[in-house]
Amino acid sequence: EEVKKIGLAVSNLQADYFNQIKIGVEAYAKEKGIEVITVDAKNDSATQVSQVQDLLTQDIDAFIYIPAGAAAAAVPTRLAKEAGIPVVNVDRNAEGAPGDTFIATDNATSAYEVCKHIIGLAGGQGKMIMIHGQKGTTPEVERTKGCMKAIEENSGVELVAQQWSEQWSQAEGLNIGQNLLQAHPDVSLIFAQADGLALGAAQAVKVSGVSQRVYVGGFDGDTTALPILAEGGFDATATQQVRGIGRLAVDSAIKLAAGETLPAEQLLPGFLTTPENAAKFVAEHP
Amino acid sequence: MTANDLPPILSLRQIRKVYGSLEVLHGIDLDVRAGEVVALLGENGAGKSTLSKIISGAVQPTAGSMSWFGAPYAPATPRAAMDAGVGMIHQELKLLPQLSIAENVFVGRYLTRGGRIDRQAMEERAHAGLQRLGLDVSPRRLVEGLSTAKQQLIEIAKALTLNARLLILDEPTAALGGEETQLLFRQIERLKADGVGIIYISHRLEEIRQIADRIVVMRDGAKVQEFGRGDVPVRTIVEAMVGRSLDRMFPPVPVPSDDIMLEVRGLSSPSGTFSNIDFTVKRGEVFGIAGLVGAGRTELVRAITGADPIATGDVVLDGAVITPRSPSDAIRNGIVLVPEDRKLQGLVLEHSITENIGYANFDAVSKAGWITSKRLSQFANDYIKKFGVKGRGEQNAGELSGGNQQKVVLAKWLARNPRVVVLDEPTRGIDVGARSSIYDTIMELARQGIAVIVVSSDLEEVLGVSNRIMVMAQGKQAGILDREDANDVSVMELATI
Amino acid sequence: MSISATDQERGAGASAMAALRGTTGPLIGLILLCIFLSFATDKFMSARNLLNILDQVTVLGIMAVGMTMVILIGGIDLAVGSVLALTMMVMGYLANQVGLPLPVGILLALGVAAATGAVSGILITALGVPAFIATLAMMSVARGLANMITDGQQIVGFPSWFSLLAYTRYGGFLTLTVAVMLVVFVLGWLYLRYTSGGRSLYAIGGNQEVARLAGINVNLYTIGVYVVSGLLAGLAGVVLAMRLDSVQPTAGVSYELDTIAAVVIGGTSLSGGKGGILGTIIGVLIIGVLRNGLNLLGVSPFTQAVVIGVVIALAVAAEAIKRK
Amino acid sequence: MSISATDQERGAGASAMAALRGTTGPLIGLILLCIFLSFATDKFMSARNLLNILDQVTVLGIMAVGMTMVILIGGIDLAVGSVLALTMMVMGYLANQVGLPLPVGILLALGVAAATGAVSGILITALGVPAFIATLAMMSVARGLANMITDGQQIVGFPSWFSLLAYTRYGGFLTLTVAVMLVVFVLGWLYLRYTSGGRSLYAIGGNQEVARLAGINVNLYTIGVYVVSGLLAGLAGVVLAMRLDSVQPTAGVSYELDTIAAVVIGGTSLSGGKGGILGTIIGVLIIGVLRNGLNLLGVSPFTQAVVIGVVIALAVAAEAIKRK
Ligand SMILES: Nc1ncnc2c1ncn2[C@@H]1O[C@H](COP(=O)(O)OP(=O)(O)OP(=O)(O)O)[C@@H](O)[C@H]1O
Ligand SMILES: Nc1ncnc2c1ncn2[C@@H]1O[C@H](COP(=O)(O)OP(=O)(O)OP(=O)(O)O)[C@@H](O)[C@H]1O
Ligand SMILES: [Mg+2]
Ligand SMILES: [Mg+2]
Repeated sequence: EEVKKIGLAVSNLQADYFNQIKIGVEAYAKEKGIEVITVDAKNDSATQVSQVQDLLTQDIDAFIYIPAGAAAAAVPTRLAKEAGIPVVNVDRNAEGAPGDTFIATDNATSAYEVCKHIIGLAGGQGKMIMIHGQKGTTPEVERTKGCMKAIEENSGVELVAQQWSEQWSQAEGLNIGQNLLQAHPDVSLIFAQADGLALGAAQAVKVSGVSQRVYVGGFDGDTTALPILAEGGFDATATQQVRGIGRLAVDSAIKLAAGETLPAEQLLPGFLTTPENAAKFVAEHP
Repeated sequence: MTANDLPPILSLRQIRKVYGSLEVLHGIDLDVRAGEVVALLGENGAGKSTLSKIISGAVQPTAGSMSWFGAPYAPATPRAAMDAGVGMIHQELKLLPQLSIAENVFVGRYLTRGGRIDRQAMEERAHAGLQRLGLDVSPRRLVEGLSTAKQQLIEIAKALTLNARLLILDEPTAALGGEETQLLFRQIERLKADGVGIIYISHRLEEIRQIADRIVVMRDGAKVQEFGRGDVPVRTIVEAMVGRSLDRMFPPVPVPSDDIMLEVRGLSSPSGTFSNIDFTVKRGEVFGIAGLVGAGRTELVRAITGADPIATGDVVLDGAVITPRSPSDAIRNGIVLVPEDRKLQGLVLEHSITENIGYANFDAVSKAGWITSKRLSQFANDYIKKFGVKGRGEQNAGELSGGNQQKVVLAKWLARNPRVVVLDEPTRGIDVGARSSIYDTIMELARQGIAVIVVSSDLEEVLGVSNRIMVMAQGKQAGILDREDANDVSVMELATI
Repeated sequence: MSISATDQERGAGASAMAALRGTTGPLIGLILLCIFLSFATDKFMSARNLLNILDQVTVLGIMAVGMTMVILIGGIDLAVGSVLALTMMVMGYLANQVGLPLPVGILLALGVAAATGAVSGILITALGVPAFIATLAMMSVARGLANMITDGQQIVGFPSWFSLLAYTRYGGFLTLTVAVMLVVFVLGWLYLRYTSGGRSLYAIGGNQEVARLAGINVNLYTIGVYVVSGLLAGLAGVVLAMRLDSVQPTAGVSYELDTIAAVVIGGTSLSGGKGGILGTIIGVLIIGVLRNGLNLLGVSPFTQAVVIGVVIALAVAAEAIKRK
Repeated sequence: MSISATDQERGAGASAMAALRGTTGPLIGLILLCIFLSFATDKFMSARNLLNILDQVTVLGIMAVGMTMVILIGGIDLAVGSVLALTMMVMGYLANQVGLPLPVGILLALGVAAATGAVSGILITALGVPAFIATLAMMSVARGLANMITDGQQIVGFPSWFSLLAYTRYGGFLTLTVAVMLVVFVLGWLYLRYTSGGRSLYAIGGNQEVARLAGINVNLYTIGVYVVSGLLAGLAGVVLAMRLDSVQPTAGVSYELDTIAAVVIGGTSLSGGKGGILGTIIGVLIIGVLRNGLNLLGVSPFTQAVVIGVVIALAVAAEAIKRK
């Protein structure tokens, strides 16, 4: 079967990461002459179920599903499969109802690399704070796991405080950063689980007036964060292949519709990005 | 030279007002001259307030013209009228309870000095204005918690400090006692001497003879008669107002039975507004409570009916102690209160007459908790008719004239077939015709063996309807007079000790 | 009797009229919207899509009935979204982690939902906390508790009949969840229109003091109304769990605004004493149809926000202007 | 004159008292909170941390002043969070994409913010739309527009002086953003307490009809108040942009509830006519101190939500009980 119309259900367009995937999907589909109908659940699973119903009403040929909420709901996948439409899950997979294929960044590995890198910069030791994403969400859990592995490998590193943000936002990164630095003025390492949080944390370091060098690591490789990284605004991030994920999602949809079977999981590595190589990713975002 | 020879400062020609499909003013002509008091009289709903609101810019006329000092006059807002020099005290207008007295007096025309509010000047002038009316309270006190009478005096002080060329007073004395009324009249005389024209609206016809220079009588939205002087016999005015002669005001008072229905024993309020009150009311008796403004009468009857807390003492009904802790307690025992302030306590103004009557009568209207609109409106319509309310059941209570609102409140409570009825200022703002019918109602209640308590600041009224009168002074029970011994002098003596 | 036939008629329907009187604007808005959408996209007027819309508004519709009562007495309930989440999590926890039978878990969770309403109601009546603050506090507390149960994780693995209730169309038409909503609508409508309790709510909203002096137990009704609102938010949570086949502590964020909007668009006055269920149903449908239609039209999410805002303002303005 | 000394005293501060009268509960709450935190963590009572708290509440504080006026006249403004985001985006767009000088961009963006307020105000006064709905609609529209400007992307790359304004402590003490907030506080306080315009707002909130009959131009003041609220939300947006050194369309989500909460915790009554800036400042500080303190203590976000809810309810309940 040929794919003419793809339904794209996005978790939350207010997050740059998802917005980039959306842009990637839309741009690539346009090249291929495929129509994309995008809906934004604003991070609410219930809204998303309704939106998937509406997408199915419009006779889509394939469905790209970025689950909303803290965790993936199974129902959208099920609804689409009942309608005989191939499902490509992106970023999160629902327990018990996986998509026909699942595309994501390898969060744990990439977070491990970011943390290992900044710990290396600090000479393998020092006090560290972690600013988490929204508590309980898959990326938060995975990135925590990856970074903890790097911390455990370095006995000189002590995780002295951690706090969770609710919206992965820069304003939260700033406030949390300020407060944690207040409580622990002697830290030299910060891992923030998103670039927004990292930018906020870097800002907090700048204004807190601590004398020692504090190394800040982020995650995502946001288009707005990379130029700042290039100028040394913070120290490292993992650039996710957002456009690549978008392209891969569209290709997978086409293949699934044509009857091909794809691997259950297609994990794309995130590229460890530092001020040295950031320019490359600014010029062309993967 | 008499006032009548001067050119009018205000002239109305063919003023009409239509609300929805109803014309409530049918082409009114009116002239007011400098330094004269024109009394505007008429039954409830005659259109007095509507006409006044048109003059003061609060309401726009549907047709007709006005002139002010010879020039065309069509105020689009109250502000425009105020700026032209027309001031008005609205009937039962509420003050702003959260603000100080001084701010209420100067609301909308705050005195300023160098761009900032001049609190001191406002307070001094408000205080002076209040003192002229015999009210000695701090102008900085919040209005919240002041008695209705005091609030009315503040309302008047607000108008007196306006420096208006024409002042409209819409039932300014409805909430006042005799003494305050005399103080008000003294101020009116002063304004007259300054050449201020005054339109004076009241249902207390005895006042009119004392204060009015001319009398204009309205009926059903039309001007029906004009008297060129003020000292017209009350009987003549009443005939013009109601369109027939009214032979008597007070019906004969029935003889009560001997058994005691309600007994109040040593009742005191937690805040001390009244203390140690003892009295009994017999079956079929009308028990009046008199006193000066602020004597604590309202608080007392509210406590008896469960609306306010009781500190010590008992309320005994038919020999059983039932001291109510909430209005529903009292109502269950057949004690109802027709409250003093119908707008705040008696009616939901945005709801229909039918619904308002229903609110106190769900048990009568419902079957096993179920109510149908049909049954409700039938029930209400019966009472609307019985009490002669000028209005349709589905009309909002707020659209009724003040007097008709009072009739709705009465209907709401009397529909319950109570055993004890407490009426706090039952005829406030009610026209003579309606008033006499309310007196008839009271006597009818008494004849049915109901115990009736009537609180009133209108001395003539308490004297006219009561079998016995308790006089209160400063929260204490000053004495109880039998009907034979009660007259102006004996009551006032007790009230002022 | 001197009452004419028209009067009789008008009288009989006094409050029916009153209920509809405030809603003709929104009703016309809803109809215009449907006409427009059925021309703009041929998918809109299909039976399947209309049933979908009903499915999609169940959660909102159920909560809106409780909110209507709360707003009628002049209150507000900001906690509904959080209570919905808390109920889901308690249900999931009891059923899938403690191991109680699911129906028992549901009943206990609904008990918790009702209890949150009781706490808000008591804060309001006994301690004199304004409803806005009391329910805002409850919103925060309930959300926190919902998250604490599983440390922010979702719970899955309900029996398969559970989710099917939200998707099997009995008689080719009604899912159980839609049926639940319709029952709640009817009960709410009957209560408000035909019982002395319902009428008392109008009196309380119109003027608390008048209601109290008329012998209505204002405090009791107030607490009762918040309990019902909490309970219905909980029921909406159960329905949502069926729709999602999972429970998550992040569910229902900002639903309180949607719910209040539906109620107010339907003509119920935020100052209390005026409005009713019929209007609320129209309000719920306007929101549901609007969202569905914009999705069908493929309007971009950012533009959707603008359109929704404009339509809401217009629907309510039409009513307000008409009344003048 | 017969005004007694006690009266004098009471009077001199009649409205100062009135302002404080409603706020002693929250004030005590704030003090208790500070005492508790200074024992619980030695970091709390440092000058630097207290300055940090001031920094952190600037956005909330500025918006709360406008919201106080809105609530004083009996209104509500749900659009502030979205208007904040829209202002940020317009500013960023004009400065970094159109290429206007940043100060010009700021001024134009503030003009847009004021215009959103004017639209809400006109919807409310001229079309009779309830404030809740008018500003809810504006909330949706402004958010949509903010997103449409860059298709949801943030904008960075402001001149370095811009962000420094939020961090350079002039005189070792005041950042410009905190200074802006303090100026807004003082102006708001002076206006409400000492001008006839400010007093008119109290009259309008107390009773619109009384105010109108007293010659106050209720419609004009109403529109004015929403313009001020929009303008201050815009100013808060500029301040937030300084703090973040970037602008994003997602900023300010759900700030409206925070802002309203701060105002109401501070004793301003949602039914209008009662309250003031002093109370609002206390409300803002309670929220700021609470968030800061809980972070310093390392309390998990889920527990934080519960604690915040409980503290808010207690602070307001204390006041309400005291008044009884
Ligand atoms: N807003 C309104 N809408 C509809 N009808 C109204 C409105 N205001 C007044 N009316 C009607 O206009 C008529 C005149 O009312 P108005 O208040 O002027 O009477 P009034 O002479 O002042 O009576 P009262 O002595 O009882 O105060 C009444 O029939 C009343 O029901
Ligand atoms: N809600 C209240 N809060 C505080 N004080 C009150 C309140 N209501 C009345 N008072 C005060 O209690 C006293 C008694 O008032 P009350 O109204 O009972 O007197 P009254 O004899 O009925 O006079 P009136 O003719 O004014 O009704 C007055 O001084 C009044 O100011
Ligand atoms: Mg009148
Ligand atoms: Mg009294």
